[in-house]
Amino acid sequence: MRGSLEKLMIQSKIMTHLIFLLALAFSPLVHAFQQAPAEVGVKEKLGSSVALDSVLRDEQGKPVTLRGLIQKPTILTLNYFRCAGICTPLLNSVADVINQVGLEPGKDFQVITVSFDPSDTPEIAEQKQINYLKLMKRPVAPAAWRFLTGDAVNTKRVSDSVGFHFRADKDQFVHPGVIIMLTPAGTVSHYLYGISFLPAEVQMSLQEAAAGQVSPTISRFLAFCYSYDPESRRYVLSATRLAGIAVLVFAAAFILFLYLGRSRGSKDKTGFTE
Amino acid sequence: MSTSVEHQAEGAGEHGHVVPYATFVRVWLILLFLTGLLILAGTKFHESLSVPALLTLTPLKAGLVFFYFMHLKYEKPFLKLIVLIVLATLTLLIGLIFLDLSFR
Amino acid sequence: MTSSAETATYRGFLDEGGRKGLLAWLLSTDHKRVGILYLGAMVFLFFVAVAIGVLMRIEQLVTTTAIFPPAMYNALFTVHGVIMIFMFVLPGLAAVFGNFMLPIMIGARDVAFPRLNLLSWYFFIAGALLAVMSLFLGNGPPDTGWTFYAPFSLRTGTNVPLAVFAAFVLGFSSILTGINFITTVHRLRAPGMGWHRMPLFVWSLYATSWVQVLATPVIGITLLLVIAERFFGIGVFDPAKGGDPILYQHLFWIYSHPAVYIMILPAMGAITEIIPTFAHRTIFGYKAIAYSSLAIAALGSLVWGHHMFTSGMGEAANIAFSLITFLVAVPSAIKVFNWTSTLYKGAIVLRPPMVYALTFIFLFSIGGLTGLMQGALNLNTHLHDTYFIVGHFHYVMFGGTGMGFFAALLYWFPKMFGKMYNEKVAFIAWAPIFVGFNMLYGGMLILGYAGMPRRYYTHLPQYHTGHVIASVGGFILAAGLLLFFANLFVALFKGKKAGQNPWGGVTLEWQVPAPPPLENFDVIPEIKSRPYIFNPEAAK
Amino acid sequence: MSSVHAQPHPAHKDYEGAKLGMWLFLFTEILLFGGLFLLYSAYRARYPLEFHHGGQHLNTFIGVANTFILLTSSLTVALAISALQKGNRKLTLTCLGITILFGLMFLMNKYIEWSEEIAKGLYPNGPELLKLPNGEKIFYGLYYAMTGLHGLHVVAGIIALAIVWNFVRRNSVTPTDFNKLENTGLYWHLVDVIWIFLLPLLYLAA
Repeated sequence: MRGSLEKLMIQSKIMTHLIFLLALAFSPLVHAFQQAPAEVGVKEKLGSSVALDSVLRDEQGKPVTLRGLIQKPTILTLNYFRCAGICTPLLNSVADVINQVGLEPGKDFQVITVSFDPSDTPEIAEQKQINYLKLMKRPVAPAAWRFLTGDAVNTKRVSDSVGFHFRADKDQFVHPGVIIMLTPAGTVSHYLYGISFLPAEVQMSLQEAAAGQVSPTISRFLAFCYSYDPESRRYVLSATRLAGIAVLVFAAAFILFLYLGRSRGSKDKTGFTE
Repeated sequence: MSTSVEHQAEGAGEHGHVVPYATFVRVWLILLFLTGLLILAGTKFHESLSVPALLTLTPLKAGLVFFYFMHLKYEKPFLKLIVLIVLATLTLLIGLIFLDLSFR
Repeated sequence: MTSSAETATYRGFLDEGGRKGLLAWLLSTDHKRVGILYLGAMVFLFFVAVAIGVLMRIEQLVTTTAIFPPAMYNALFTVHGVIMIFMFVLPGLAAVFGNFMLPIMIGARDVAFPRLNLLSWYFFIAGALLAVMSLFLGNGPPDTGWTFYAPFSLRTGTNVPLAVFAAFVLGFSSILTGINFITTVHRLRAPGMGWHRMPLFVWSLYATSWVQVLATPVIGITLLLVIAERFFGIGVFDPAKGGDPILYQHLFWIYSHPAVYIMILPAMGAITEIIPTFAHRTIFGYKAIAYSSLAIAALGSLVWGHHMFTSGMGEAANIAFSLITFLVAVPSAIKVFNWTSTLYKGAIVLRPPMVYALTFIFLFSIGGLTGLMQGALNLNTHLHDTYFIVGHFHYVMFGGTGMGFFAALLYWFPKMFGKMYNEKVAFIAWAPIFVGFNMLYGGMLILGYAGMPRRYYTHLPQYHTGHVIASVGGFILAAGLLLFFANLFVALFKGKKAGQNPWGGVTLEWQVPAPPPLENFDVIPEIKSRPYIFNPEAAK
Repeated sequence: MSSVHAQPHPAHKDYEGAKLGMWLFLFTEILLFGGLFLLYSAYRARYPLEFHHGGQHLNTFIGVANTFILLTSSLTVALAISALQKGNRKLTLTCLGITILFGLMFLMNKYIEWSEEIAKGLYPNGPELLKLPNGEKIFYGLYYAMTGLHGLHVVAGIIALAIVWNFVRRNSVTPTDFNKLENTGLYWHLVDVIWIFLLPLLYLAA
């Protein structure tokens, strides 16, 4: 106690000097802390043009540019084909939308999926295209949904041009879940976030894109490519359904109890006192 | 009116409990000892001891502060109960989150 | 006491106190004045949000052209939601009627910490101002939605820090009120007012206060971390630095799910006061209702995970959370059954508060059912992010908490101001409110089921009929609300004297003059029996 | 806490109520830090090695020294209350003074410690920290968040203690009416308890 008291006397002198030093120190501290963090996500580029001249490969390995492909309103999705996370539910939802939307795919609009993984090949892309066209409930020409690949530089140019930022994480990628509407001139018109989309919403934004309008984002809840397991959702729902039945049974029993209890006589005024 | 008089009397009565200096000093010494033990457990003895030591000694120290320094020992059972409920709530929250994290 | 109440000039607490004019209100620590300060602020904010709602319905009347540009429409629904949720529905009943009635109902002169009580009103106003500022200053309103989900909230260029700070300040206000109520209930009950003799509204406030005290700090630290993240980049929710956004969601819903119970419990409590009064019958299952409030608060605090089923939670957690979720339904069901049992064989008198209370039960049940439907239908139909959700939560929030607020206002208005409103007009206002409500939100349910996405400034032609019906309903509803509040406003100045006990209520607040005197009681009463005992004389 | 001016009924002091209110406030503090502890445990479970390495860069000596400082300051606050109850105002003032000085010492150590880390480039978005693996970034993020928030509480506690010290000196906190001192003491002890947890979680994590 005494020792620390002596120390205290000395330190308290230093203290007075240091208190205002502390205050001074905070300004550079704040400054030092303010640096841009590394980005994964979307930095919206509404109104600017997609990289029209990047050279990509189509499903047969032939070089194509987006300028050559985009003449109508276009849904652009950025994925990679080995994706174990949100890409599959996202593309499935796009397929659902194509099936339900009140516009004709290939005529009123088209879908272009670009892989940002340079190790994806046109062969895998072609397989993907065949698989997804099988999901279509009406005849859809292959040109209505393109699956493009490309080298790291060119695909990066495309993803950067729409503000889509991803990062390699071990052998997978961390990336946002989003679809991007492009006008017939290749301008970014609208972003729709998430991994599932409403046909009506997609239709409205395609119509805006067709008119060349740029419309601001509505709800920006970013889904990231993490462990998403559609299977487990099904388990949950069956569990909730079971529990729901249990609650209904309980409720029915309670009502029954009320009515039975009541028919025993009208002494209810004292029946439930403290 | 009657209640205010009542409260005043009550209040004065409860404030009557004086904890002797020696009790506090003793608790303080135990706290210092436990801190030493905690540091040694991780370094001097064996590394595998550090986590069990953390999980036992730290709550023990916190408990001593609550019970003696914060007078919880001399409070009504109700206050002890709600302190317990709050800590249980926090534990439960952590537990439920781990239910998610450990079965991802 | 009674003699002063019968003099023509008696105005109770509205007259007394040292200061005069506006300062008499802004500096008053009287719980009744603080309650009325809340009421004034909230009614104002409510009508701002209603007006914005009407603007949105006008926009949806047309398909071809947009009256408001899309960005404007985004701002409209954000402001509407923020005001309604954070400044009306969430604090509403507890702040207004809790402040005014809780001390009187337990026989106290004031809350335990009167100055803290006034302070929390100022925090409320400051939070409200900050929130509104965040919508108009800087880089525009936060485009994160009200969840501020990480990591997006960490990145967006909009005014997130200010909005988050506003939420923090409002949360602090709510914590202070919670601490105040718990201490008041524990320390200031009148002699003889045992726990099982407290009115059930007090029980519901007590349960709510615990949720406020225990859950609000969790959102507090979460919001502080979002601010720290944005200014310093500490990385705890940032996937780029190894942080986990799902942990953000956990922390967010640990508060925000119980917040739903903070919204609904006091409304249920108010309904529990109204029903026995107008059924002239003791409440059925007093203890069941009292403890179900606690049970809802406790279980409701543990079910946050069901908001996260789609965000990649583990399976064990999913199942655990679903099971607890359904456990919450049990105490909620107990309340509804007890209300019906009280009404059953009661001598029901349909006066305005009762009509609105029954409307609460009806609309809230629809809200609950559509919630269940959502869970069941989501397997095959895509309801997420459609108008179905919008309709559902308006049935719960507006049909539930909002209607509970109106019922409570009609019930306690004569006590608070000593004036009686025109009961006939209150009945007449009910018709457009009820019809408009169901046209508007029922229409939304159908639109959503048909796939109409929410938040969109325009719609496809196939939804036009539905939107027109909803919009017309919205205008009818707004007109009904105007009539409702105009009636009360007129009554403030021209209303007849209400008398001490216009409804024949038996809880303690009906035994003080209307409006109550400054410190409520000349002599603190001694409670000798349980509440809600009606005898023929009292029920005339 | 008392009621307002000019009321017909004399304001009474409800010690039990004030204390209950203080405890309720402490509960909100516990859950405020609880959120951080929750994050800490979640991330430690995910990055056990990184947290182990992260702890190695911290100045354990200062961490331990600060523990002794806070424990002792907790003792002096507790002694101050007993002293006041026994009517020993002088000892109360001395004990409170020591507590305040210990609090300031704690802050000074914190300042030295933080400047050391920052000089090493170990701060959020700092050059050295960005080179470290993700788990260590999280560790340092939590380290700054936890010690920073705790530091703010120490500052608040010191201010409260100084105010109470003045109350005791002016005789408005007395041997029969010392609720303000007691509640400030409770707050200070809680600040101490939180530090008791921070020591092993951060400094002894290595």
